[in-house]
Amino acid sequence: MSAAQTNTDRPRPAMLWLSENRQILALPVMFVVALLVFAAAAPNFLSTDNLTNVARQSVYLLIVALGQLIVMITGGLDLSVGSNVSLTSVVSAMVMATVFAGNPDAPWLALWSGLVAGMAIGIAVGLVNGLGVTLLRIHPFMMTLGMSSIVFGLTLFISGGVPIYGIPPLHGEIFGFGRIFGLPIPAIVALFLVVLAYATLQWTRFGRHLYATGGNNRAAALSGVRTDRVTVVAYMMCGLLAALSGLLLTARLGTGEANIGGTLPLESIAACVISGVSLAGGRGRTLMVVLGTLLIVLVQNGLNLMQVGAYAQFVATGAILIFAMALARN
Amino acid sequence: MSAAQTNTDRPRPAMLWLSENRQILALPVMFVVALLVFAAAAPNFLSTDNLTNVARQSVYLLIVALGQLIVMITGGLDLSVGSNVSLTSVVSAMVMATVFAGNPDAPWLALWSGLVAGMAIGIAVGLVNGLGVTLLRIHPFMMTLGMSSIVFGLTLFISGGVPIYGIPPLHGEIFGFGRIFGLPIPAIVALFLVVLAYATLQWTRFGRHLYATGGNNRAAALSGVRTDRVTVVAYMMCGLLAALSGLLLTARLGTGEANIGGTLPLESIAACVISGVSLAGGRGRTLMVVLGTLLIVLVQNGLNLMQVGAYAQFVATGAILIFAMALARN
Amino acid sequence: MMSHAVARTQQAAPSAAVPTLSTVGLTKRYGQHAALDSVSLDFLPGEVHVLFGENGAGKSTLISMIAGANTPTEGRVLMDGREVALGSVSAARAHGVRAVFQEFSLIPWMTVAENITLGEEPLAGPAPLQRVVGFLSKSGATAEARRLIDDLGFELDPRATVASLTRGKQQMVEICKAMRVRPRVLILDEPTASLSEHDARALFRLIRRLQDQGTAIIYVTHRMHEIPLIGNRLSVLRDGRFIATVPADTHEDRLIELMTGRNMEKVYPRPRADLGDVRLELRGVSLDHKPGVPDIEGIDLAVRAGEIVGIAGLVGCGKSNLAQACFGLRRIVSGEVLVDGVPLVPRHPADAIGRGLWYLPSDRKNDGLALELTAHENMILSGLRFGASRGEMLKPRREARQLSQVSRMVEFDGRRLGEPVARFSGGNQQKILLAKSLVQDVKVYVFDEPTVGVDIGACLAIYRCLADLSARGAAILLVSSNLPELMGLTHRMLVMSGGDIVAEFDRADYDEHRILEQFF
Amino acid sequence: QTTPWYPLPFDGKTVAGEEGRFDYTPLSASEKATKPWNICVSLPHMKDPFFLAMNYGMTEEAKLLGVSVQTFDAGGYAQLANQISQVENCVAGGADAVVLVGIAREGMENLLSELKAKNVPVIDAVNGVASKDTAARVLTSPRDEGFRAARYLAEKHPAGSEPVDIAWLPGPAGAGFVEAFNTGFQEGLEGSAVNVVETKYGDVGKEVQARLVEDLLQTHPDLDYVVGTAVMVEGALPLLRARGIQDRVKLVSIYTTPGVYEMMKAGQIEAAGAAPVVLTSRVILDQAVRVLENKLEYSDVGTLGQVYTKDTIGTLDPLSVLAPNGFRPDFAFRP
Ligand SMILES: Nc1ncnc2c1ncn2[C@@H]1O[C@H](COP(=O)(O)OP(=O)(O)OP(=O)(O)O)[C@@H](O)[C@H]1O
Ligand SMILES: Nc1ncnc2c1ncn2[C@@H]1O[C@H](COP(=O)(O)OP(=O)(O)OP(=O)(O)O)[C@@H](O)[C@H]1O
Ligand SMILES: [Mg+2]
Ligand SMILES: [Mg+2]
Repeated sequence: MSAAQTNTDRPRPAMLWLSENRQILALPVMFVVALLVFAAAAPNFLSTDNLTNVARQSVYLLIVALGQLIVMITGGLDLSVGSNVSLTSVVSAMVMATVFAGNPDAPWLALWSGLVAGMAIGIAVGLVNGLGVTLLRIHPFMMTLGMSSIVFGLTLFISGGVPIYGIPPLHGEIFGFGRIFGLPIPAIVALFLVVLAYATLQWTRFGRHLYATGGNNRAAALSGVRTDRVTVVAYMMCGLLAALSGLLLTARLGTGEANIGGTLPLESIAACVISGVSLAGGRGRTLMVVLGTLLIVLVQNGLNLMQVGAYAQFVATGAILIFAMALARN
Repeated sequence: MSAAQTNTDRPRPAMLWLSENRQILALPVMFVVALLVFAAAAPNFLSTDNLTNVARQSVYLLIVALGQLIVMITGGLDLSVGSNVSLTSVVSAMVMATVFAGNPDAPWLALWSGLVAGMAIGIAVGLVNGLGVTLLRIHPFMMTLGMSSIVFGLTLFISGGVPIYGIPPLHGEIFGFGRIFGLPIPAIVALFLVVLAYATLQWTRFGRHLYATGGNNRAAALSGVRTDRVTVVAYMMCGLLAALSGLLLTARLGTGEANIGGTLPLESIAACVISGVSLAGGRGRTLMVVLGTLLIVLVQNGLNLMQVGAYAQFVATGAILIFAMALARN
Repeated sequence: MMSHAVARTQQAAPSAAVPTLSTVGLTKRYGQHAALDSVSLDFLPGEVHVLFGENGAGKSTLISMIAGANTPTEGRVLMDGREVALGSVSAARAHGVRAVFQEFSLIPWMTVAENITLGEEPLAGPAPLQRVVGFLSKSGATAEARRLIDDLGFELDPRATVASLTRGKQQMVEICKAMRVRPRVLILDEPTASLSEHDARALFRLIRRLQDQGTAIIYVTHRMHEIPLIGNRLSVLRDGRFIATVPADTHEDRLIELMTGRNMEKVYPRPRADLGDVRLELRGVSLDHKPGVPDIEGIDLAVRAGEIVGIAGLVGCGKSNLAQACFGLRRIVSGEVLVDGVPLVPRHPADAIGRGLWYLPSDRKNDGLALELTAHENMILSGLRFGASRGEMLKPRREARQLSQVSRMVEFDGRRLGEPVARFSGGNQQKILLAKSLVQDVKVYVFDEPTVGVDIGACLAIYRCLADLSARGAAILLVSSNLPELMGLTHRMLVMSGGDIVAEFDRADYDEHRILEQFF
Repeated sequence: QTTPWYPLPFDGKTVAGEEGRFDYTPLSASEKATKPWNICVSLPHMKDPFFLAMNYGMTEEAKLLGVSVQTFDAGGYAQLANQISQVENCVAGGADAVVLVGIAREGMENLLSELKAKNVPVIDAVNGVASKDTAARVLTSPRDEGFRAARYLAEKHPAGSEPVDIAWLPGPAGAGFVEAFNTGFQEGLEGSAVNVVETKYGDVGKEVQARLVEDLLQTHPDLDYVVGTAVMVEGALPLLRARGIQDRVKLVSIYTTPGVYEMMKAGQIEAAGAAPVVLTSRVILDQAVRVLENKLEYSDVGTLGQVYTKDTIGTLDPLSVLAPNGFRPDFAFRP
């Protein structure tokens, strides 16, 4: 093995093609296999009802994963997405509740002010992360870890550790359980964001600069790319996406919650890495991340429907992740 | 014509010295400042009683952080240390309990068999991680994340989710609360391991190979370093250290617990990164990691003594981490 | 050739003209140490101004500040007599200053086209839209890249991934990047370091064209034979200080004297006459096919103890791959490599080294050095298994002794052993890489471009090292795109083209033109 | 509130060892503490209404008694080691007595024996620990809460009656209180027509629990009850309503949160257990002071919880179970 490793110097086109396509093939294969297995093992796994469930359940992780992807392409990572979700949830809920209480006849007003507040928060958190990483040159791991601790503290301060009630039902009716042409609205939102992310990364100059920054920061700078600016914007985007996920989650739960999203940071990073996003930066595909996220959620859902016990689920999930990586390795 | 004449590169510009030592100075400074602040704000902070507490409390994180350091020098990281601690705790406790029940008059036998079992487990987990990272070339993040999930599942299986008791009190008396010359034995063990780690990293060829592997894997391989072997051993060492920490923790708790060490992975990585260990590999100093760990524990302890509320503690801890990194940046 | 160069320097641009760009007391300090010490230079339109100096003299530092990649501690930069702020690369570009940096600024996972257009991507759609969202125009980029490549007459595929190119080809990409728009000031920091003669000439032709269009060109090189070919004036830096500006056709020995502050004439050590028996042998070696790599098939080659065999050829002719094959880095599908007559089938480089082989890679950054580690740690690494350590325990004193010794051999400042490699100038990094291979004595050395970017003084020292090695009975295979060096050092020279050995010359009948003919 | 909360009936044991049902009357009824004791409270965490209510109750009582209360948040049920460290820290910080809501039954022996040696009295509160080195015990143990909820169902569907299917979601696998919930629950169901079709563990985050319920409804479309943590209930109700099955699938919470309380009053959920957390906390603090002042009357106090339904919920005084809306925890209360 070691021989093979050293044999291949910087991969030549063929290898590239193969390894990349290995990446590209591995996931879908895994995906299909998983589908088949679960379909066989759990009767109502393929019921539209359950599939809509999976779709809806994936939304929140997926949106966060998109943000994580953008940051990871620049060679960073964001451990604060979890607390970011909690904070946006709590704050937006509070704003909605107060505004709604103020004038109960104008739920829309409450709704919008809540949404705006939430997004503002998310962007702000991202901004701080970005500045810490670029201006202070703190390693993203520590910067975002520290931020997540700070943000979570703030969340608890604000919420006092209890859920925030009293948000207009409208919120839940639309963004929680609403449907358009039978499609759950959260899923539609997610789909829209996926398209947006794809377009940005693949078709725009900013996207190109993201990849360049992550691929080789100094080189990009020497080529006239304003890498710091790009990085900051990336973190802000990630923050915004986390916030959106938080808002949708709030709509779904009907309350502002401090205790949500604890597992999001690691899960979202996992969703990216499993999709071939490099922690070293410079590489990562939107659609693969979608697939990776779906796989993760699908596995959990499938195992639940197979009535696999909690203990076994830990083992199974871990094993499947590793297996997927082993297949997709390059 | 000596080198001096013919080479225009001046030796050691002061700036270099500074920027290098900025790293080295920042932490101690932070450390002293923290000490002073807490001493001023919390009366009995400097009481021997409290300081022994700090010493005892740091032990477990410190030992794990040493393992993390070794792995991170190779450019990897180990997210499975937490579950590794749980598993060793549960398994060793079971072994001790059964052996002890078998022959209650020979607690030493029980003790040793338990210790051996625990270490074996730890090394095994490390081995699997190492093989996954080298043979299957799975990114350490995913490999160890998956493993941590698997290992935790196994822990729950084995323990059935309940604590394991019936381990010989001897264990606690020695490794939990025992003292030699007034020094808590756990602290002594940790000290010993620190010295060992330091010697290995600084004075042995293996240590050099670790740094080389992390510094530039391919270059190391071309220089005849069997980087894969080195990496695997590194993960095994990390596993062993985690296991030792788990054993000491078990001694302290008097039972085998599945629910310990949940925060160890991130905390240990933080302890390393804050001490200037590079996530890219190739850099990291043992003594700095000791300092970093102490700082983290000290801050928690100090905030407790200052009667800072839990919510505020989240904020404070995060802020301090970030501040330390901002100081130490190079 | 020479005459032509002289002719050029005759009609050197009139120094009366307003300098396009000039530096005034430009200084860069790293702590106490001044990498560049108040240097004032004028760069005239239509002039090729050569910067010359030892490794670490401050050439790249000077350049990086003009190109906006580095901020001066003191001093100003004037363009057309007016002071300008070149705070960032893009700012410098806005003033028409473009540079080929010594350390490549390429994104490995992007294609050649994407790299060439990076930072100034051609956009699609109408102008107003472009201002809102910059949608990339893929076709635009590819076309642009093609134009430049053809313009320069390089062999490059715009769609190839940069990571998959050799240093030489990556160098070409770098050059294309700088030629994007016709610059007012073009900076070339050792552009030919890993180019072969032929490709270098393509570059020269282009430089002349720009010159005639009035571009001011700043040219850094350690290859002395290029200077008269291309330069008008030449400025020497030493210790970061400005020494003198002289006409480019000044005699080599004089230049070396200016550069080093002592006179030594440039002589290659005589290769030793008596040769031992065959140490390294390739019998009908064929490598597995790799796209982009010309197939290497049925190569026969033997290097005897004490012999230095050179391999010359164009960029991409396969010389590095052949070198790698000798060391077991490429899978061999048929034929075999023998060391002292015993077949070598290494599963890991360690095996090859164990069998007494050593390979010096051409790609310093990726295959050669750990930039974060100190020079010391890098140099000693492989030595550890050759008695630099007692079993597992290190022997610091012994290491120190050994390293100060090799440092002297490659003229590396032993007092800087403790510094991270990343802080050294390009040439000094190359010296560290070389020192690495001299720490232990082995039977067979395979050197791929060992003197890239190393200054003449140090080169001579390195040549002496190679001579020593061969004198001590080592067999040396020397892959180089520096023809004079090959002709000076080697007993025999093999010319590769398209993956085959197309010609073999004995030292007796070395002749630049006849050799060059074989390149195609 | 105007009407005093005491005398509070409870099951327990006097220091003399006599067991039975007694009425509890706190010191604060007649006097203040003789000095401003430092009492240190160690909670598993402060991230949900249950522990918020505890903080409320204790600070209220501390006001009356004039003692200071410092509260520690161990950071969650996976933080045993941290809880131990925090207790050590606050003792080092000069606490006179410790109120310990143990993360785990086991694993405290060494710590508590140490504290005993330092003669810092420890009140074993709420969850209960195995160690015998505690000065007094005041429990509303999760085991009982599980048991009560189960009894409610068992009595509603006694053996022989038409069997009902329920799903049981006690919380995260392996956490001490969850195992306690579980044992109590299983015990309570014995000899009934209730059949647990599936037990699902999962973190007590609303989105996690909601997801589990969603998946459960896939596997068992015709469930009769979903029973579990309040977080689960709060998360599940919107789902059921979105599916329009909130009447067919009934929700039972084994403890009460503001959300659950509101849902009960709105008649949206079947039943919820409620322990007088606030009052218990008052008792806990009172006991701590009694221990310090050698006025202990009862060594064991088990406050009486009860399961409320939409019909009986009116009789419940929320301030005996929950902190008032907008209450912010006070981690370092000084009189
Ligand atoms: N980041 C840095 N920190 C400290 N010293 C530096 C740094 N970068 C360069 N130097 C020093 O500045 C001096 C000049 O380096 P420079 O790269 O300009 O030399 P050079 O003339 O380009 O050499 P070469 O011909 O090898 O490229 C060297 O002594 C180098 O060690
Ligand atoms: N790592 C690689 N991946 C893909 N193709 C490569 C790689 N290295 C070399 N090649 C291709 O193989 C051909 C021969 O490579 P090789 O390095 O042997 O040529 P070379 O003569 O050494 O070129 P250079 O002088 O630039 O090193 C070149 O066309 C190059 O494009
Ligand atoms: Mg240079
Ligand atoms: Mg080459």
